[in-house]
Amino acid sequence: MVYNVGLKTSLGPLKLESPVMTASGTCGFGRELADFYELKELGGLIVKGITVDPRDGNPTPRIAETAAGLINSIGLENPGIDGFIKEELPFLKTVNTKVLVNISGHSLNDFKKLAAVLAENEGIDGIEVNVSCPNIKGGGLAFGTDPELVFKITDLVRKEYNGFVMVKLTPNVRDIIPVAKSAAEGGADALAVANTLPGMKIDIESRIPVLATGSGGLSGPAIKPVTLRLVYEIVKNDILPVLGLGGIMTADDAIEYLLAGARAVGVGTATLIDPYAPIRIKSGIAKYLKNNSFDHLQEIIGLAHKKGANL
Amino acid sequence: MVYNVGLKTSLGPLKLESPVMTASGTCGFGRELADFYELKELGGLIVKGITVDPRDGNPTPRIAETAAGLINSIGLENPGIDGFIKEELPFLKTVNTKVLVNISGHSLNDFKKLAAVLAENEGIDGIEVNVSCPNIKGGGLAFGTDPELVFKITDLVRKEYNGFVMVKLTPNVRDIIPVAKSAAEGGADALAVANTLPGMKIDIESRIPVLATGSGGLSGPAIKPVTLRLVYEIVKNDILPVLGLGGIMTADDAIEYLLAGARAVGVGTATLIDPYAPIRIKSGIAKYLKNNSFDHLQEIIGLAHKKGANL
Amino acid sequence: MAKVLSNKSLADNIYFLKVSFKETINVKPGQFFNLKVCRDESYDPLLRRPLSVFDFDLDNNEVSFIYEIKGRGTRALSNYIKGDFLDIHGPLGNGFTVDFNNKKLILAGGGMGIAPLYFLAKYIGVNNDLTLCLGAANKGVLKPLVDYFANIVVELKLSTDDGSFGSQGTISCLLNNSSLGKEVEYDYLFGCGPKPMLEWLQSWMREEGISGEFSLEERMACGNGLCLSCSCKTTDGNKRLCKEGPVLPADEVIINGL
Amino acid sequence: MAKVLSNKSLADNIYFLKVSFKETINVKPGQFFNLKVCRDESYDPLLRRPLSVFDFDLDNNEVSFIYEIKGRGTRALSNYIKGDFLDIHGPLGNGFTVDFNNKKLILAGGGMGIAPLYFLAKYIGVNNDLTLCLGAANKGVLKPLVDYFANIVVELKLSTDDGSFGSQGTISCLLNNSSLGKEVEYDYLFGCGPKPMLEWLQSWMREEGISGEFSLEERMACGNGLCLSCSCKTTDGNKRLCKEGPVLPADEVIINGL
Ligand SMILES: Cc1cc2nc3c(=O)[nH]c(=O)nc-3n(C[C@H](O)[C@H](O)[C@H](O)COP(=O)(O)OP(=O)(O)OC[C@H]3O[C@@H](n4cnc5c(N)ncnc54)[C@H](O)[C@@H]3O)c2cc1C
Ligand SMILES: Cc1cc2nc3c(=O)[nH]c(=O)nc-3n(C[C@H](O)[C@H](O)[C@H](O)COP(=O)(O)OP(=O)(O)OC[C@H]3O[C@@H](n4cnc5c(N)ncnc54)[C@H](O)[C@@H]3O)c2cc1C
Ligand SMILES: Cc1cc2nc3c(=O)[nH]c(=O)nc-3n(C[C@H](O)[C@H](O)[C@H](O)COP(=O)(O)O)c2cc1C
Ligand SMILES: Cc1cc2nc3c(=O)[nH]c(=O)nc-3n(C[C@H](O)[C@H](O)[C@H](O)COP(=O)(O)O)c2cc1C
Ligand code: FES
Ligand code: FES
Repeated sequence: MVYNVGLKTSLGPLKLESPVMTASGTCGFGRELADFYELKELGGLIVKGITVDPRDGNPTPRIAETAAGLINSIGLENPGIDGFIKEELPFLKTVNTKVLVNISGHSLNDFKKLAAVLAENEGIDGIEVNVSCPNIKGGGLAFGTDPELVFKITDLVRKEYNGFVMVKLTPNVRDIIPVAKSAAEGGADALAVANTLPGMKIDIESRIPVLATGSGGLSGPAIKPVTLRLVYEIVKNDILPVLGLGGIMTADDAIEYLLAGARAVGVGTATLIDPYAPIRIKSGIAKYLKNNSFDHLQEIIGLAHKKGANL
Repeated sequence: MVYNVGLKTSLGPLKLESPVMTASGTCGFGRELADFYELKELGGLIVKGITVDPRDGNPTPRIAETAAGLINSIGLENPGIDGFIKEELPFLKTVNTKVLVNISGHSLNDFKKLAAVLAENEGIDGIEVNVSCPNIKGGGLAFGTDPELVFKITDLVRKEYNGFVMVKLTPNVRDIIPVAKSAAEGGADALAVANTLPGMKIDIESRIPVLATGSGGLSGPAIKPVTLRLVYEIVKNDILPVLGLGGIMTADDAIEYLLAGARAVGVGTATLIDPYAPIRIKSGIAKYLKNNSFDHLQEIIGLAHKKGANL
Repeated sequence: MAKVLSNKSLADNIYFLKVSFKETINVKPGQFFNLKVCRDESYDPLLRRPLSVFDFDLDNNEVSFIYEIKGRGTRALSNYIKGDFLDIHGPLGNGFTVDFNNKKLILAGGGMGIAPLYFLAKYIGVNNDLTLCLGAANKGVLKPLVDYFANIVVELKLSTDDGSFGSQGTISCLLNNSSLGKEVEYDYLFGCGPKPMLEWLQSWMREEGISGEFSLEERMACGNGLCLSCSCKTTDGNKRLCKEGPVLPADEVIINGL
Repeated sequence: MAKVLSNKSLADNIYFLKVSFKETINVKPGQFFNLKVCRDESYDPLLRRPLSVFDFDLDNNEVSFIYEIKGRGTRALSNYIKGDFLDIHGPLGNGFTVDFNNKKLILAGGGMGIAPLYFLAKYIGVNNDLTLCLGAANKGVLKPLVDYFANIVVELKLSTDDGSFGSQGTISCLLNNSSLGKEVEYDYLFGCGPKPMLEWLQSWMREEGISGEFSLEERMACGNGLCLSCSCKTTDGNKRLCKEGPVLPADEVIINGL
C-alpha cells in the first residue's frame, strides 16, 4: 500500500526520509534486519551501544518479561570501538539509510575517546550518546541523572566530533528539563527520549531476581506513558528536536509521540517481537495522515500542545 | 480454603493480622468494600487522600488506560479533613481492621494541620503521608522528589502526631535512598513504596491528551518492576520497614515484594478491577507458604537478598 | 462468570452480545455491567468495559448488550465466541425510575445511547404511552438498533446525521419540529447519548417544563464506587456515575461541570 | 500465521500442539519456532515463546511441538484451540548436524529436552544406529513422550528421578552403567536438557572421547539475532543461541560461562 503523503522529517541537522528509526540494542548492526527488508525503508538505524573495549556482556539470564514489558541487562556486549570499525562499519557503509552509532562509557574519558575515533571514520551519520550507563566513579548512578555530567559528556563529544550528536536521556530523573537543557548547552543537536527505566523481577520459585545482575532496564509498552510524557514536557520547553521512543508497538503509539512533538520515533522492543514492526509503523503513520487529510507528517508534529492542557 | 500458616506481620510498631492492605484512593473510605467482605479480612485499609479543605477534584476524563496500566488524575476529590472526621470516621471506627489515613498537602503547613487534627481524634491507627503532591511553591515538582522537604514534612507530622507514621514515597526520583533516609530522620515509622509514576496518553483522534489535566499517575502491572526494585533497594539499605506496592495483581506479585523484603503489601489498581483481589492475594500467599513448607510469612520476607545479586 | 450465548456483528463495528448467568440476577433498565475483556493470563487491556443492559431475560438469567467497537477493549470483546466465559461485574448503578403509570413519556437516545432504552421501553411500555426519539450517525448504525424496537409497540421518531434513515439532523429536530405536536403534554423524559445532545435536551426540557433523567457516561476504572474516576458535578455535589448514577435527574446534572 | 490443528494435553501440564502453515516451509531437526502467545489486542504476555520442533510433516507443512506449562506464556498458549491462528516465527536457528551415515549415535534428552530428539531420530534413524537415552522427573512426564518414539525403531533407555518409569536416576546412569556396554564405540552424541545434565554429559564425553553437539536454551527476546539476550559463552567467543545456535558443538560450549 502506498499512501501519497510526505514522510520526510529531520532531527535538527539530520534529515530523515521517514520518521521511524530502530532503537539501539534492538537492531544489532543492521545485518539481521537486512534479511527482512531493505534498510532504506527505515528512517534510520541506531546500532548497538559501543564501548571503548570489547565486552562479553553480563551473565545470563539477561532478560525478564514483565507485564507488557521487558527488562534487560545485556551489559553492552559489543566488539569494542576498534572491532566495530573493522567488522561492522564496512557493512554499514553499504546500507542506504542514516546510521547512528550509540556510544556508552563508564567514564568521561570513554566518551571522549569514542567520539574521537568515530570522528576519524567516514560512513556514519551521527552519534547517539547513551548517558544511561552507571558512572563508576559516581557511585553507580547513571551519568544521565546529573545535569552537570550530561553537560560535560555532551561537550566532550561535541568537541571531538563535528557531525550530528544526539543525547539519549534516561527517564530515571525527578525532572527531565534541567538534563535536557544541559545536553543543549553541551552542544547536542537533538535528544533521544528516553532510555529504559530501572526495574526488577523476582522468581518466586528460586526466590532470587530473575536477572543475573539483579535489575535491568524496563522497556516496551509498559513504559510508554512515562516516556511520552517526558517527550511532551521537553517539547513544551522547546529545548531541542526530539526522537521519541519507549513502548512504540503500533502506528498509533508512534502518532502519540509525533502529536506530543517528537520529530521522529524509535522502535525497540517491538522490533524484537516483530522485525517488520518499524515498517508496519511507518506505513500506519502514512495511512493515518491520509485518512485524516494531512499531506505531510510535519502537519501533525506537536499538535497535542495546541489544544493540550497544562501539565 | 484455610491454610494453617502464620500471616501476622508488622510495619514497625503497627501490628497487622495479615500482610495485604488496600492502597489509598482505591478503596474509598471502606464502605463499598464492606459490601463484598468483612473488612477485618484485610491487613488494613488505607483510605482516600485527605486534604485540609474539601476538593471537587480534577475535570474529567480523570483516567486513561495504557498497556497493563492505568493513569489517573482524580485530583484528590475528598470531603476535607473536617468532612472526613464528621462523615467517614464514625464508620471507620466500627471496622475491625487497621485504618490508616492518607494525607496530602500543597504546602508544609497543610501537612502540619492535617496531622494536628488527626492527633485530636480517636479511631485511626496511623497516618500515611503522601508526599507525591506537587509543591506549589517549588514550581510544581512533587515534595517527594526532594529529600530535604521529605524530612521537613515528616518531622512536622511526627511532632504533631504520636501514632504510627508511614511516608509514601514517589518513584519519580533518580535515587530513592536519600529520600527514604530523610523520612527516617524525620521520624517516620515505615515507608510505603511507592506511589504512581508520572505518565501521559494522547488521543490520536482528538489529538489532545486523554486526561483533562494532561498527565497523571501511572499505576498497575506496568509499574511493578520499577516499584519492586525500589523496595529491594530500600530494604538492602536497611532504612525502615517497607509496605510494598505497585502493580500487585496476584499472590505471586505480592510474594515478589515480600521476597524483596517488604513486610506488607498494598493493592490498588487490582482492587478496582476486582474488589476481592486483596482477599484472593492473601489466601494465595498462605497457599504459597503452605506449598513451600513455610510455617510463617516472616520466613520469606527478604529472602531474595540472601542469594540475590548486587544491584 | 457469565457464559457467552452469542456475540455477533449487527453492522460495521456494532455487536450484539448475549450472556447467561448461572446465579439468579435481577436487573433494572439503565443499569450496567462491567466486563473484563482480557484473557486470564493477560493484564492488557487492563480495565473492565462498562456496557448498559440492552435487554434482560429474567426467566433465564440472560443479559444482552449492544456495543460499538471503539478501541482495544471492545475489539478484544468482539473476539469472544459462543461458549467462552466472561468475567462480568453487575448489575451496577441505579437504573432508571420505572414506577410510571399512564404517563406520556419520551425516550431520547443518540448513538449507542439508544442501547439502554430498549429494555426500558419494554419495561415501562406496557403501562405508559411512549415516544421514542432515536438518532445516530447513519442508517448503518441506526437501522439494526431500530429493528429491535419493531416488536414493541411504540411510536418511533428517527433521525440520522446524514439523512440516510429517518429525518436528517440530530435528535433536536425530532423534538423541535412539528412532528412532536405541541399540543401533547409530556410527563417525563429519559435521555441517553453524547454530551452535546444531553446539553441540548437539558435546555429544551427547561424551556418546555418537562422533567426527566439522563443516563450518563464517564470513564470508569472500578464501577464500584471506589476510585472517583466517574465523578459528575451536580447541583447536589459530585456524584459517582457508577454508584449514584449512571442515571441522574436531568435537572441536577451540570454537564461538563468538572 | 499458522493455523492450530490440535492443542491437547498429554499429561499434567504437558501439551502437544500441531500447526499448519500456508506457505511452504522447510524445517531441520533442532530448529525452533518463536510463538506469539498473546491475542491481537493485547501486549501481555509480551514476548514470543521459543519451542523446538518436535515433528515436521514436509508434505503438509505441518509442525508439531511438545511443551510444558511453566508460566503465563505457555499457559496462554494452552488456551488456543483448533482453528485459531497463531503468529509464529520460524524455523529459526541452525539445527542439528544430520549428514551421518552408518554411525552409532547417542541421543540424550532430559525433561522437555526430549522434544527436539523425536524429529532428529526420525530424520537420521534410517541410515544410522541410534541409542536414545531419555530421562525425566517421573512417569507422568516421560511416558507420553516416549510413546511417540514407539513407532520409530530405536533402542530406548529410560530413567526417571523417582524410578516410576525406567531406571531410577538421571541420564548419567543410563550412560554410565553397564547397559550401554563399553564395548560399543559411539561416534557422536546429541544432547538436550537442563544445564546440570549437559555439564555432566560434557565431561563424560571428554572422558569417553566422544564428540557431539548440544541444543541449548536461554531466555530469548527476539529469536532473530538482534538483542543478544541469548548469548552463550564458547571457546570461540560468545554465540547467539537463536542464530549461531541453539545447537553448538558440545566441546566448545562453556556451560554457565556467562
Ligand atoms: C455506564 C456506561 C454504559 C455504557 N453502555 C454502552 C453500551 O451499551 N454500548 C456501547 O457501545 N458503549 C457503552 N458505553 C461506552 C463504552 O463503555 C465505551 O465505548 C468502551 O468502554 C470503550 O472501550 P474501548 O476499549 O473500545 O476503547 P478504548 O479507547 O481502548 O478505551 C480506553 C479506556 O477508556 C474508556 N472509555 C473510552 N470511551 C468511553 C466512553 N464513551 N464511556 C466510558 N468509558 C470509555 C474505556 O472503558 C477504557 O477504560 C457505556 C459507558 C458507560 C460508562
Ligand atoms: C530454543 C528453545 C527451544 C525450546 N523448546 C522447548 C520445547 O520444545 N518444549 C518446551 O516445553 N520448552 C521449550 N523451551 C523452553 C520454553 O521456551 C520455556 O519453557 C517457555 O518460554 C516458558 O515460558 P512461560 O510463559 O511458561 O514462562 P514464564 O516464566 O512466564 O516466561 C517468562 C520469560 O522467560 C522465558 N523463559 C522462561 N523459561 C525459559 C526457558 N527454560 N528457556 C527459554 N526461555 C525461558 C520465556 O520465554 C519468557 O520470555 C525451549 C527454549 C528454547 C530457548
Ligand atoms: C535488549 C535491549 C538492548 C538495549 N541496548 C541498548 C544500548 O546498547 N544502548 C542504548 O542506548 N539503549 C539500549 N536499549 C534501549 C532501547 O534503545 C530503547 O531506548 C528502549 O528499549 C525503549 O524503547 P522500546 O520500549 O521501544 O524498547 C536496549 C533495549 C533493549 C530492549
Ligand atoms: C484511582 C487512584 C487514586 C489514587 N489516589 C491516591 C491518593 O489519594 N493518595 C495516594 O497516596 N495514592 C493514591 N493512589 C496511588 C495508589 O495508592 C498506589 O500507590 C498506586 O496506585 C500503585 O499501586 P497499584 O499499582 O497497586 O495501583 C491512587 C491510585 C489510583 C489508581
Ligand atoms: S468508576 Fe470508580 S468510583 Fe465510579
Ligand atoms: S534472542 Fe535476541 S539475539 Fe538471540
